[in-house]
Amino acid sequence: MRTIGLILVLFAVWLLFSGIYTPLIISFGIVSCILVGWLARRMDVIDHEGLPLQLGIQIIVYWGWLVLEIVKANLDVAKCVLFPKKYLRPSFFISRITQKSDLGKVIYANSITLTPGTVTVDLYDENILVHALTEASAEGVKSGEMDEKVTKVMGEA
Amino acid sequence: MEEFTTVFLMALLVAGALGVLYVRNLFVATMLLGAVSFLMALIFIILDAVDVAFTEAAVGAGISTVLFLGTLSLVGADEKKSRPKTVLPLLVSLIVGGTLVYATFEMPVVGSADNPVQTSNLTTRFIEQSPKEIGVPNMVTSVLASYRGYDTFGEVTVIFTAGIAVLLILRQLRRRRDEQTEGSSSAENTETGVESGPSPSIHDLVPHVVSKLLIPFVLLFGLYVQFHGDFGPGGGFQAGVIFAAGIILYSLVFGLEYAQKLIPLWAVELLLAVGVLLYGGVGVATMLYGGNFLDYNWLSADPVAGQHLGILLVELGVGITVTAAMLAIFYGFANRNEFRENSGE
Amino acid sequence: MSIFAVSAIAILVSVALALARAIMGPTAYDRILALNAIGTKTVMLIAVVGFMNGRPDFLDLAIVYALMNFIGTLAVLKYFKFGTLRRGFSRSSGGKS
Amino acid sequence: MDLVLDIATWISMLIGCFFVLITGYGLLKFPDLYTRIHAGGMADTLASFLIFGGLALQSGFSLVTAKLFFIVAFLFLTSPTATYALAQATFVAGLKPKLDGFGEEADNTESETEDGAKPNNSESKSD
Repeated sequence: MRTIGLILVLFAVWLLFSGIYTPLIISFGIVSCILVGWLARRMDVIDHEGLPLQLGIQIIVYWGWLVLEIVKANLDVAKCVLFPKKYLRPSFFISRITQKSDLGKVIYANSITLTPGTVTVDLYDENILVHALTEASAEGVKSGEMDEKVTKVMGEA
Repeated sequence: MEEFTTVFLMALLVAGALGVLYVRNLFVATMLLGAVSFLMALIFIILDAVDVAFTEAAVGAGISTVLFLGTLSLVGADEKKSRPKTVLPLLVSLIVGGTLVYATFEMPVVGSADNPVQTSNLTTRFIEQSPKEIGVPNMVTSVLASYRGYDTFGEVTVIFTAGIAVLLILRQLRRRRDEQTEGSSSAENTETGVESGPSPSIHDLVPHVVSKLLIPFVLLFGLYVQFHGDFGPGGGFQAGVIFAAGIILYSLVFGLEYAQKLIPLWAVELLLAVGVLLYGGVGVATMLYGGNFLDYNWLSADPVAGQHLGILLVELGVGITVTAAMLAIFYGFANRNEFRENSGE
Repeated sequence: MSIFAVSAIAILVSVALALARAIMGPTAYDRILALNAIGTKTVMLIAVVGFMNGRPDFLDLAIVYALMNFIGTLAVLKYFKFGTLRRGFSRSSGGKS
Repeated sequence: MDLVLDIATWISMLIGCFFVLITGYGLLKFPDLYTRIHAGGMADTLASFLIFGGLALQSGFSLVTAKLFFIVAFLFLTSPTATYALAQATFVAGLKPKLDGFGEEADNTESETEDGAKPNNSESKSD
């Protein structure tokens, strides 16, 4: 089932990329998509992680929020780079994560890394090791807002 | 503006190259070479040589870094103490370099109208006739695959030979390794099985999950480049490398044994030959139809359609061979490395 | 002077700074980081140059760069971590024993 | 309309350039690897977003926009992954960060991390 879903997604991507809609090229596209779908099936990369369609629209809402966070955090780091003496307060800390699935953990870890000022250094079991650039960015992770949001997106709240 | 960018990039290139020379650790040198390759491709882009830049990006910056690393894990990353430097090599390189620099003064200005490249009959002929004769928008492809089909056939043969050579040299070791580890590793593999899927280690969850998401799209992109070589930058060489890169990514993240189960070595060997045979077969077919070797006009009643078909098949052959050769070399080195590890234990 | 030219210069300067870090080191990880940063900036530069020359089909190239950058970085790190390219990140066969 | 688009492109890309420059500067200036990772990661997020956004404004609605979007999505997926792999490898290699942060709390967590990382570290060595 998911293989067919993947092939459809791949074909949509092909159409967006190609821009040339002659029968020949489109049939090549179909063949390519099926070939890739078959290979992906053999690779066993198609599952709820490899093709996370179940996240649906919520993940997009989450991304919107994430972009806002990224903008804020970028300004923070920019200040840090320009005036390191004043702002730079690197720290290491461990935070608990509440997501149960691997995918949720990965989304959370990558969100932390994407937000400048905090970088996920290690992710194991229910713990996440974070390196933060400033106190403010460390607080941002510790407050657990992002953690909650990811859990909600994953439907594990 | 363009001159400034080129000069700036050239300066960076020289800096990077000097860095490669002075760094003692070969591993670091490999990485710097990767950076140099990125810069080199940027220069190609600014000179508007898109297809070359494409190749440089795919081969120079991507695959060769991986292959170098495979070699390094074999031989170690520390440069041997070099012999006391002699004056002669320096002298020779200075003289040769100086001559080359002197020669550039005689070179025509890039892009000027009286440049021999601009005024040559061949150039005008290609530019004016190739859309009519071949009907492929990307002129690089039509020159590469049709006008200079022989050359490209030679290139493919070189790649084929390289793949075969690597396989032949490393095969002996591979066989011994198989006998050695038959009991332990392969039994375990069948136990885990591809179907059940590799379970990610807790620490490497992030690359694992993200790669799972990306690999199908990487493979699709490779095929996209393959089939759109007629229209934009790209073609068999680049597509083969990108497709192989997708498989290598899979191998890097999941482990070599899974990649080898996906595309076993015998399939790689087969594909290696199939690509060259496809290319040569097109040539033979044109001869059977009554034309010259690789004269695609004869493939179809309409010469342009024939050219199109010929180029398509030839590019496909190139792509298959390049993919197989890259995989063969990667498998060879990664496997051999394992062999050394086992014998060391 | 178009905005594309301005950004191209800015990115170039940034690439130069990153290259300095790549040559200086001190640790290998610094170099990997710098290399990765150079790759990302190159992707941007290609896109910008493509628009500057009015040929957006350069974007295919940018994608290849991003891809190769990712694979290269993973391969380097893997080599560093395990000393071999053979084993997967997952270490599934034998890691459990 | 075109003017508005052009101005938006200018603003977006200029800010993007500013962040790109900051990234390069930060890569050189920051004291240790862990802090440099932050600087390096910046180019991948806001700067790429702004620059590609600016380009997308210029391209109008076409397949080019789709490709730009794909590049940004690709960067958003791969760059934190590469960063994570880098940070993790650094950590496993045992590179000590320079901390002048939260006093005793930092010391606490550091010893805690060592406890957490040691066994796993040895595990990866043993197989």
